[in-house]
Amino acid sequence: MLEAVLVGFIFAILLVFVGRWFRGPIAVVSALIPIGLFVYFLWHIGGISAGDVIYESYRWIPSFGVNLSFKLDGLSLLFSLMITGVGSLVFLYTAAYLKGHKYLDRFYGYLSLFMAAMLGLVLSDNLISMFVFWELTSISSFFLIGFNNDSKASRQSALVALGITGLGGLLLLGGALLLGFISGTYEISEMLTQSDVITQHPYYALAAILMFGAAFTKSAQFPFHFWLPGAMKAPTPVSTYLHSATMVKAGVYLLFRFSPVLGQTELWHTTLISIGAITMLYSAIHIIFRTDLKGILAYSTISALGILVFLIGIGTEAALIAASVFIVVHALYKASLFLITGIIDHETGTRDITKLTGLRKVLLPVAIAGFIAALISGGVPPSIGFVGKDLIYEATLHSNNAVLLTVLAIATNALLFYGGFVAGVKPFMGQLPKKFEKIHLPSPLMWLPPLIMVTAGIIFGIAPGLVETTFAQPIVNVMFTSAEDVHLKLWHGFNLVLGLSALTLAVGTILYFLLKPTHQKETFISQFNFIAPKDLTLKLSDGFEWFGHIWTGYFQNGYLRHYLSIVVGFIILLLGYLLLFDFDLDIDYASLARITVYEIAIVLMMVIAIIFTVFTKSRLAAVAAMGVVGFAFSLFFLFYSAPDLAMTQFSVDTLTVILFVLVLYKLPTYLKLTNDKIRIKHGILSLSLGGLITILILKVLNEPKNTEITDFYAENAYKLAHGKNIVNVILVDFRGIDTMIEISVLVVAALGVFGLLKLRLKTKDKK
Amino acid sequence: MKTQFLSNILLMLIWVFLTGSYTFENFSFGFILSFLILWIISRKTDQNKYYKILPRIIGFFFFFLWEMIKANIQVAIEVITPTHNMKPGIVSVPLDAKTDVEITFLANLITLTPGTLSLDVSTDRKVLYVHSMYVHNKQEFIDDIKNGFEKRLLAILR
Amino acid sequence: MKTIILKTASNYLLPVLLLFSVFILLRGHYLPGGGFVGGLVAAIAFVLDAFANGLQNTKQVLKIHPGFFMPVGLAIAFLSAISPILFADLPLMTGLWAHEPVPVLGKIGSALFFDTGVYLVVIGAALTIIFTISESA
Amino acid sequence: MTLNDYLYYVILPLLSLAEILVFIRFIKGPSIIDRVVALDLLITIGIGIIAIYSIINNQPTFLDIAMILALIAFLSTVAFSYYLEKRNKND
Amino acid sequence: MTDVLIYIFATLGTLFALLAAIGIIRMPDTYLRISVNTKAATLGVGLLLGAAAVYFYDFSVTTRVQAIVIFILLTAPVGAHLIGRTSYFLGNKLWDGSVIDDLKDRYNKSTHELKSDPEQVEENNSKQDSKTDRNA
Amino acid sequence: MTNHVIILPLIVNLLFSIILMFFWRNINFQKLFSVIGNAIGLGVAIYVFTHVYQNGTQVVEAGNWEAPFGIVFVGDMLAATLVLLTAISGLAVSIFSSISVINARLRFGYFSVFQFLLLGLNGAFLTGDIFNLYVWFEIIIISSFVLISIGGEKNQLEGAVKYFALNFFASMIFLTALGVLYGLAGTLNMADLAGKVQSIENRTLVDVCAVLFLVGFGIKSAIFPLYFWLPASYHTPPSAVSAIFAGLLTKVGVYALIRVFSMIFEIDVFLQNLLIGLGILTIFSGGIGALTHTNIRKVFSYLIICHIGFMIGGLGLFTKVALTGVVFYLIHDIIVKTNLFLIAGVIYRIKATTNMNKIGGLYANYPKLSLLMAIPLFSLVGVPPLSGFWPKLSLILASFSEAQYWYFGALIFGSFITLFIIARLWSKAFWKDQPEFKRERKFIYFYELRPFQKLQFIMPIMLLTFVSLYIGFGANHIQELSVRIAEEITNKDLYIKAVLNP
Amino acid sequence: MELLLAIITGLLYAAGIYMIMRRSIVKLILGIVLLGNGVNLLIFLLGRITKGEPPIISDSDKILEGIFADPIPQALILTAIVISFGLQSFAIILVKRAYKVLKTDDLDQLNTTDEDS
Ligand code: NA
Ligand code: NA
Repeated sequence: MLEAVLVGFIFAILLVFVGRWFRGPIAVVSALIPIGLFVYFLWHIGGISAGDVIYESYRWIPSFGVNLSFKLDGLSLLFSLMITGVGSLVFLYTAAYLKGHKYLDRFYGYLSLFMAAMLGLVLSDNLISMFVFWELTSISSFFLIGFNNDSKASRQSALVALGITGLGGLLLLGGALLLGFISGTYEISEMLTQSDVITQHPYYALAAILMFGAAFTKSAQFPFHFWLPGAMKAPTPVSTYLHSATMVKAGVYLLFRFSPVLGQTELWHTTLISIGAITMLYSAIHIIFRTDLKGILAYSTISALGILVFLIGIGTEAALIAASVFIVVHALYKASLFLITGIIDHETGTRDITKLTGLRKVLLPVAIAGFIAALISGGVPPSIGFVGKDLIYEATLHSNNAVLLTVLAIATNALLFYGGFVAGVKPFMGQLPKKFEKIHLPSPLMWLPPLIMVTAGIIFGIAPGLVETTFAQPIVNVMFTSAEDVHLKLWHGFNLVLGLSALTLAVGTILYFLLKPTHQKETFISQFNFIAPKDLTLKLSDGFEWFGHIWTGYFQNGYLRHYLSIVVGFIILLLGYLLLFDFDLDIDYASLARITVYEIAIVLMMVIAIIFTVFTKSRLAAVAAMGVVGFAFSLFFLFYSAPDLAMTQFSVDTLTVILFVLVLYKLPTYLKLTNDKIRIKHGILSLSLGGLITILILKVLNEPKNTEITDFYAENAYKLAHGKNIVNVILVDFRGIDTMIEISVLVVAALGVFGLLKLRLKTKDKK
Repeated sequence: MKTQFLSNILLMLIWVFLTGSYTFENFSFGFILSFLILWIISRKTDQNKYYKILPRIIGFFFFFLWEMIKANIQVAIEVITPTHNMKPGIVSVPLDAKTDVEITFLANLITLTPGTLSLDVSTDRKVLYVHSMYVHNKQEFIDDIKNGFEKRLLAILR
Repeated sequence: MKTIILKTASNYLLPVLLLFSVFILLRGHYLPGGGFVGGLVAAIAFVLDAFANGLQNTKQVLKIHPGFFMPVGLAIAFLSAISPILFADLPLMTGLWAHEPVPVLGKIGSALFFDTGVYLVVIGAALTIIFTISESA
Repeated sequence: MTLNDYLYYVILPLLSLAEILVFIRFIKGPSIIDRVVALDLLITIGIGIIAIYSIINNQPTFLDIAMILALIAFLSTVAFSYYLEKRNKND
Repeated sequence: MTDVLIYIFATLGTLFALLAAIGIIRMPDTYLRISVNTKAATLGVGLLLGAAAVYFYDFSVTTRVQAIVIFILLTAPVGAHLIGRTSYFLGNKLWDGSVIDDLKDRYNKSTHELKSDPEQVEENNSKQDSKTDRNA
Repeated sequence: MTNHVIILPLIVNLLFSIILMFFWRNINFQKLFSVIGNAIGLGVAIYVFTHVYQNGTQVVEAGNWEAPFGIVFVGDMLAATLVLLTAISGLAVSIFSSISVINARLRFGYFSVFQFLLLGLNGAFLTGDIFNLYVWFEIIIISSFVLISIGGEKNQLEGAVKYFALNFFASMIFLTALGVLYGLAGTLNMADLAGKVQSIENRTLVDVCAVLFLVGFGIKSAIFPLYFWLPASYHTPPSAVSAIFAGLLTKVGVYALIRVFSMIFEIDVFLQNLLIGLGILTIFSGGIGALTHTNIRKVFSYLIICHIGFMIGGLGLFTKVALTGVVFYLIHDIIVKTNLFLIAGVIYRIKATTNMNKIGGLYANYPKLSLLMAIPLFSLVGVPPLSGFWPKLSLILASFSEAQYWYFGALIFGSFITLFIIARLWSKAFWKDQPEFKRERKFIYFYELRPFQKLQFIMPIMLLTFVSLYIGFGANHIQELSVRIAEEITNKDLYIKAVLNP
Repeated sequence: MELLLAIITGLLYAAGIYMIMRRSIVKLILGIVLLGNGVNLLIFLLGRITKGEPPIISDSDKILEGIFADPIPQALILTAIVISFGLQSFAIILVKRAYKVLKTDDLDQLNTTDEDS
C-alpha cells in the first residue's frame, strides 16, 4: 500500500522537473495512475469482503511512535475506491477540460499530490501519519482552489478554505496527540481496543471536541461550512474531486473511523446529531436561493455531508449502513453533476441557472447523464439513491428521537431532490436560446466520465447486492465487533419507509415545479449575510486584525523610551514581587554603615555629580560631571583595594571624555524636552528600579560568601602562574579566554566605528 | 644626532628610575627600548645643546624655588584674606626667547610661579601674553620677567 | 590647536608616555598594570600628540595605520593562546614558562606575550576609534 | 597621636574638605572653563590624597595610580580646550 | 626624624591644597582661578608626594615620586595655558578690578591667530559678540 | 593526548577573522577566504558533532586549570548540535553575503566581523562558565551592532539605535545577574554553580537572580514584553545580516535560558508560571504582530518572536518531552529562519521591495524558485512532514501531560496564525499579479545577474532547504538527538560529573 | 559604607535608566555610561569590599594570606569596563552618524522603522 500512496507523490515531484512534457495532449497519460490504483484496489475487494484486513507497517519515526502503517479494511477500501475511481474520471476529464492550459502540468501535479495524500489519509492506521496526510490534503486543496491565482476571488477563497481546514487540522493534531497520550499508542487499531479507557478518561471530552473540530471544519459542517461554496472558485475538476467526492468526506471518514473508539457516548450522539441536522437543513434551504450551478451543488454537498454526520451521530448499525451507502450515492451523483456543470460552463461560458435552458438539443449525452444523476440524487428508483434514502429513513425511524429526526430528514431530502433536478435536469429542458445553438458536444473525455458514474448508480440500484458485499458489510464489520449481516434491497415491500420515500419524491417534485431559481431570491437571502457564519467569521477576523493593530500599535509604537519603560516596568514588577512580597529587611545595618570622612567626601561628590549629570542643561557640563563620577570611582576603587581597577577606570574615562568631546560639537544642544508628566513617570520608574537594586544589594550582602575559588587563586597565583598581581594573573591566565574575547570586542568595535564613519553608500543598490 | 643620543640616554635613565632596577641588563634594555621609541616617533626637531647645563640648572632650580615660595605666600594671603587687594591684568611681554623649547620653558615657568599665568604666545612668537594678579606697573612687571626667568633660562638653553 | 607650548610639551610627553606605557605593560604580572592600561596610556600619548601636532603628523609618526595594530596584536594573543596546543599538547591558554628567569622581565612566559597582544590591540582599537572620529569631525 | 592617626584624622579630612570646596566650584561653574579647571584640580588634589593613603596603608603600589592620574588627567583638559576652541572657531 | 619630615611635608602640602581649593572658590574670575590652582596645587601635591617618598624611603618609590612630580610640573602649566586661552576665546570676561588687558582684540576670531601688536588686528573683530558656553 | 576537539570551531573562527583582517581591502580574497573559512568551519563542526555524539560530553579546561578554577569549555550534545547548526547557517549566509552584500560594505571588514559573530556564537554554546558566557555574548552583540549599522542609511540607523539601546540594556541586566550570582555563590563555573546555588538558603534571592537572567536573556531572545528591538531593526540591514540574526541571535538567548534554567536554577512553580505565561504572550504578540504587517521581512521578524514563545513555554514546562520539543524546535527554527531571510533577500533582488502589497507574480515568473521557497515557508508553518511539524508533537504532548491548556491553546493559535500568514504571503507575493511596477534605476535586478551570480543567490537557500527537508523527513534522527539532549538537560549530573570530576 | 554604596549603585541605575529614556540621543549615551558604572559598582560591592588590602602578593611572599580583597570581581569588572568602553565608543559614533543622516537628535523622531512599509 505504501507504493500506492507514494506513486502520486513521486509523480507530482517528477512533474516539477519534467512538467513541460505534460502540458500537451500527452497529459491524459497521467490518468493511468489513478486508473492503475483503482484496479489495484478493485483487486482487493474479494479479500476484504471475505473479511480480510490487509495491514502493512513501516517504521518512520519510531521515537515518536509514528509509523507508516496502512490498513485496508472495508472502510478504507470504500474510500480508496472512491478516491481512485472518481480520480480516474477526473484525470481524464481534466485532460479535455483544461486542454492547452499553460499550467496543465501543475494542475496534474496538485491533483496527484492530493490523490496520494487522500489515499494516505484513509489508509493510515497511525493517527499521526493520518494527520500528516490530512494536512497535505488541505495544502493541495489550497493550491487547487487558488489555481486561477490571477483572480483575487480565487486567492481569497483559497485562503479562507485553508484557514478553516488548517485550523481543523491543528485541532486534529491536538486530538490525535491527546488520544495518543491517553491510550499510549497512535495506532488506530490499538486504540480500538482501549475504547473504554478513552471514553472514561477525564480528557475524553476534550479529545472528542478536538476531533469534532477537525471533522466539522474539513467536512464543512455548520458553522464552518462557508469555505466550501467559496472553494467553488477552483476549476470544476477540483470541485468535483476534492470538494464533493473525496476531501470533504475526510471529516466524515474520521468520524466513521473513530466512532468505535469515541462513540457511544452522550456527547458523541448529541453533538453529531445536532450539528449534522443543522447543517443538512440549513444548507438544503440555501439551495433554493442560489442561481449559480456550482453554488447549488456546493450547498447540496454541504447538506449531504450534514446527513452523513447526522447518521454517524445516530450511530446505530442501520444508521452506519445508511451512511456508508449514502457516501457512495453522493459521490456518484454529485461528482457527475459537477462534471456536467463543468461541461455546461465550458461550452456556454455561464453557470447561471436562470440563463441555461434547452441544452439537451446540443449536449444530449450530457443531458442523459444529468437526468440520471438527478434521479439518483432524488432517490428515485431504481437508482442506488433510492436505496440510500430508504436506509436513511430506516435509521431515523429507529432512533431515539424518531419523529423529529425523520421530519428533518424528509425536509432535507426533498430539498436535495429539488437541488438535484435543478442542477441535473433544468438546464436541459425547455427552449434552447439562440446563442447556444452553435454549441458542439465536447470530447468524450468530458462527457463519458459523468455518464459512467451515473450508469454505475443505476447498476448498483438494480443490484444492491454489489454494494452490500463490496463495502456495506465490510464497513459494518469494521464498526461493530458483532455485526449483523447486511441485506440491501431495492424493494422492501409497502411499509412506512416506502411511504416516506414517496412523500419525499412528491414534495421534491412540487418544489421543483413551484420554486424557480431567480436572482431576486439570491438578492433576498444576501440581506441576511450579516448574520451568516461567513460574515460573522470574517468580521471576527477583521475585528481580530483591528485588535492586532491596536495591540501592536501600543507595544511597538516606535518610541525607544516606551520600549524601555515597558522593559523596566516588567523588571520592577518581578523584582518588586519577589523582594517586597515577604518584606523582611533584616539587614545588619551597623556593619554596612561604617564610614569615614574622606569616604563621605567621595560619596557626596559622586551623588551630586550623578544628579548634576542628569539634570544639567549643558551637555559639556554633563560630560565633565561624568569625568567627576569616573574620578570618584577611581578613588573609590583605590580605597577598596583595587588599584588595577582604579587605573583602568581612570584611563577609560579619560578616553571616553575625549570621545564625547570629539563627537559632541557636531551634535546639537539639548532642546526638546519631554513633558513633565512623562518625566515624572520615568523618574518614578527609574527610582523604583534603583531602589530595588539597592535592596537587592543589601540582601545579598547579608548572605555568607563562598571563597573557595578566591582562596585557590591566592594560593596558586605565584606558585603555578608565576605572577604576583592576582588580578592580572586572572586576566592573562586563569581567565585568559575572557581577555582574548574582550580584546576581540574592542577590535570589532573599532572596525565598526571605522566602517560607520568612513563608509558612504552612494547608490540605491544596497542589499 | 647629538640631540637624539641625549634624548635616548635621558629616556634610558627615566626607564631605570621607573623600574628601580639598577642592573646592567636593565640599562641596556632601557637603552634599546628608548632607541626603539625614538626611532618610531622620529621627526625633524630642532637641535638642542644638552651639555654644560648642569650647574646652571641647579642654580636655576633654587632661583625658581625661591620665586615660588615668595609668590605662594603672596597668593595665600590674597586668597585667605576676605578682601581682594590684587590688580590683575593681561600683559604682553616681548620675547627674546626664540625656539619652541625656549618659549615653552619660559611660559611654563611663568605659569608655575604663583600669581602669573602664560595665556598664549603670539603667532609670530614675538610676544608672550601673561595674566598676572599684580600688575602695579606694566613695565616693571615685564622687566622682572625678562631679567629674572628669561635671562637665566636662556643661559641654560643656549 | 595652534599653540607652540602644547606642541613642544607634547614632543617631550610622547616618548615619556610611551616608555611609561611599556613599563605599565611589563610590570602588570607583578604589580598593578598590564596590557590593557598600558595600551590605553600609549594610545593616549598618541592622541595627545594628535591634539598638539595635528592628526596627519601623528599618523606620519606612527608610519602604519593604527588599525594594523589590531590584527597584529590579536594574532600575537591568539598564537600565545594556541601555542600550548601546537607545541606541548596542553589545553588552550595554558601558560608556558621559560625555565630561567630573563633579566629585566623576570620569569618569562606566554602570559607576557598574551598581554603584549592585548597591549597592541588596545592601542590599535583606541587609536582607530579616536582618529577616525577626528578625521570625520 | 601617631603619624598614622594624624594623617588619618587630620590630613585626609582636610584634603577631603579641599575636594569638596573644589567640587562646589565645579557645580557652580558658571563657565564650562571653570568646571574643567575644577575637574583638573580635583584630580590633582586626588593625587595628594592617594599619596597620603598609600602611607596610611603602607602600600607603595598606590602611587602608581597617582602616576596614571598625573599623566593623563591633563588630557581631559586638552580635549575640552580643543573642543571649545574648535566649536568657537567654526561658528 | 623622618616622621617630623613627613609631618611637615604632609601639613604644608595639605595647606597648599586647601589654599588652591579656597582660591578656586574665592577668586573672582576664571583666569585668577586658573592661576591660583596651577601653582598652589602643584606645590601642595608635590609636598604630599614628598611625604610619601620620605615615608617609604625606598629608591624605587622615590624615583616614582620624582617622575610624578616632573609629570605634574610639565603638564600643569601647559594645561593652564590651554584652558586659559580657550577661556579668552570663549569671551570669559576679566574681573572688574582688572587693570590692563593687552590681549583685547588681538585674536583673529576666525583663524585664532594671535597678533603681537595692536596695529595688526583687523577691525572686523570688534563687532563680534563674546560668547559663553551656549549650552549653559 | 589531550583532546582539543571541541574548541576547534573557536580556533577556526578566530583564525579566519584575523586572516581576513590582514587582507583588509582585497575583497575577492575576502569573499573566497570567508567561504573557505566557513566551509572548514562546517567540516570542523561536523567533526565536533560526531566526536561528541560518539564519545559523550567533552570538556576542555582552558589554561589547564582544573574546574572550577579556570574557564572550561563543555561540549555536550546540545552545544555540539548548535555549533553544527551555526556552521551550516554560517556557510550559507557567507555564500549569500559574497553576492548580495555590496562591495562597499565588504570593504569595511564585513567578513571579519561576520567571523567574529560566529566565533561569539560558538563560544557561547561551548563555554561552561557563566561570566565567560557574558563575554561571548558581548562579542556577539558588538558584531551584530556593527553588522546592523554599517553603511547605514536612514532606517538602518534608526533600527540600529533601538537595537543597540535595548541590547545594551540586556547586557547590563545580565551583568547585574552575574554580580548577584557571584555575590551569592562565589563561583562562575556553571557546573560548580549547580551545586552551590542549591545550597543557598535564601531562595528569594535565588529567584531574583533567576529572574534577572530571565530578563537579560529574555531581551536577547525577544520574548514578551522585551522584544521591541527586534521588529524595529531586523528588517533594516542587508538580508544576509538579518538572516544570520534571525537564525541564531535570538536562539542563543534561548540557548542561554535553557542552560541557566537547567544547570543553575531549578524551575519552581513561580518560574514555571512565569515562563509559560510569557511564552503564551510571546506567541500571541508575535503572531498578531505578523498578522498586521505587510513587509515580508517584518512579518518574518514577528514570526521569530511568535516561535520563540513556543520554546519559552516549552522550557517552562521543563519535562523531558517538552524539552525534546524545545530542542527540536530550536534545531528546525535556526535553519528555517535563516533561510526565510535569505529568501526575503532574493525577493528583494527580484522586485526591489519586500512589501508584499507591492509585489506579485513570483510564481508565474519563477516557478521553480517559488517551489524551492515554498519548502522553507511551509516548513515554518509546520506542514507535516516538514521540519516545523515534529517538535510541535512533543510540545503539545507536554502541554497535555502538564495540563497546561492555555499553552496548548497558544501553540494552536501560533501554528494557525503562522499558517494563515504564510498562506497569505504566498497568495500575495507569489500568486497575485505584479501590481504596477516602476523600475528602480541603478538597481541590478535578479534577472540581470550572470548565471553564476544567480547560483550564488540560490545555492545557500538550496543548502538550507535541503537541511530542512532532512530535519523533516529524517525526523527520527533529530528526534532521537533531541531526546538525548533533553535527557542531558534534565539530568544535569552528567554535565556536572563531566566537568568537575574528569 | 556598603549601605551608602548600595544607595549610590541604586542611584546610578536610576540615573542611567532615566537618561536612556530621554529624547536626546546624547542623553542616551550618558545614560549608558552611568548604567555601566552602576553595574560595575554592583559587582564590586557584591564581591564584598575590603579596604586597603589589594590582592597583590608582596615581594617577599609566595602566597597571599590574611585579609585581602577578592580579585575575581576586580578581574570581572576590568573585563566589563573594557567591553563597555568598546560598546560605548561604538554607541557614541552610532549616535553621531545617526544624527548626521537622520538630521535629528530626537529619539522620538526615530520611529519610522516601526511603521509598516
Ligand atoms: Na586586560
Ligand atoms: Na594558563
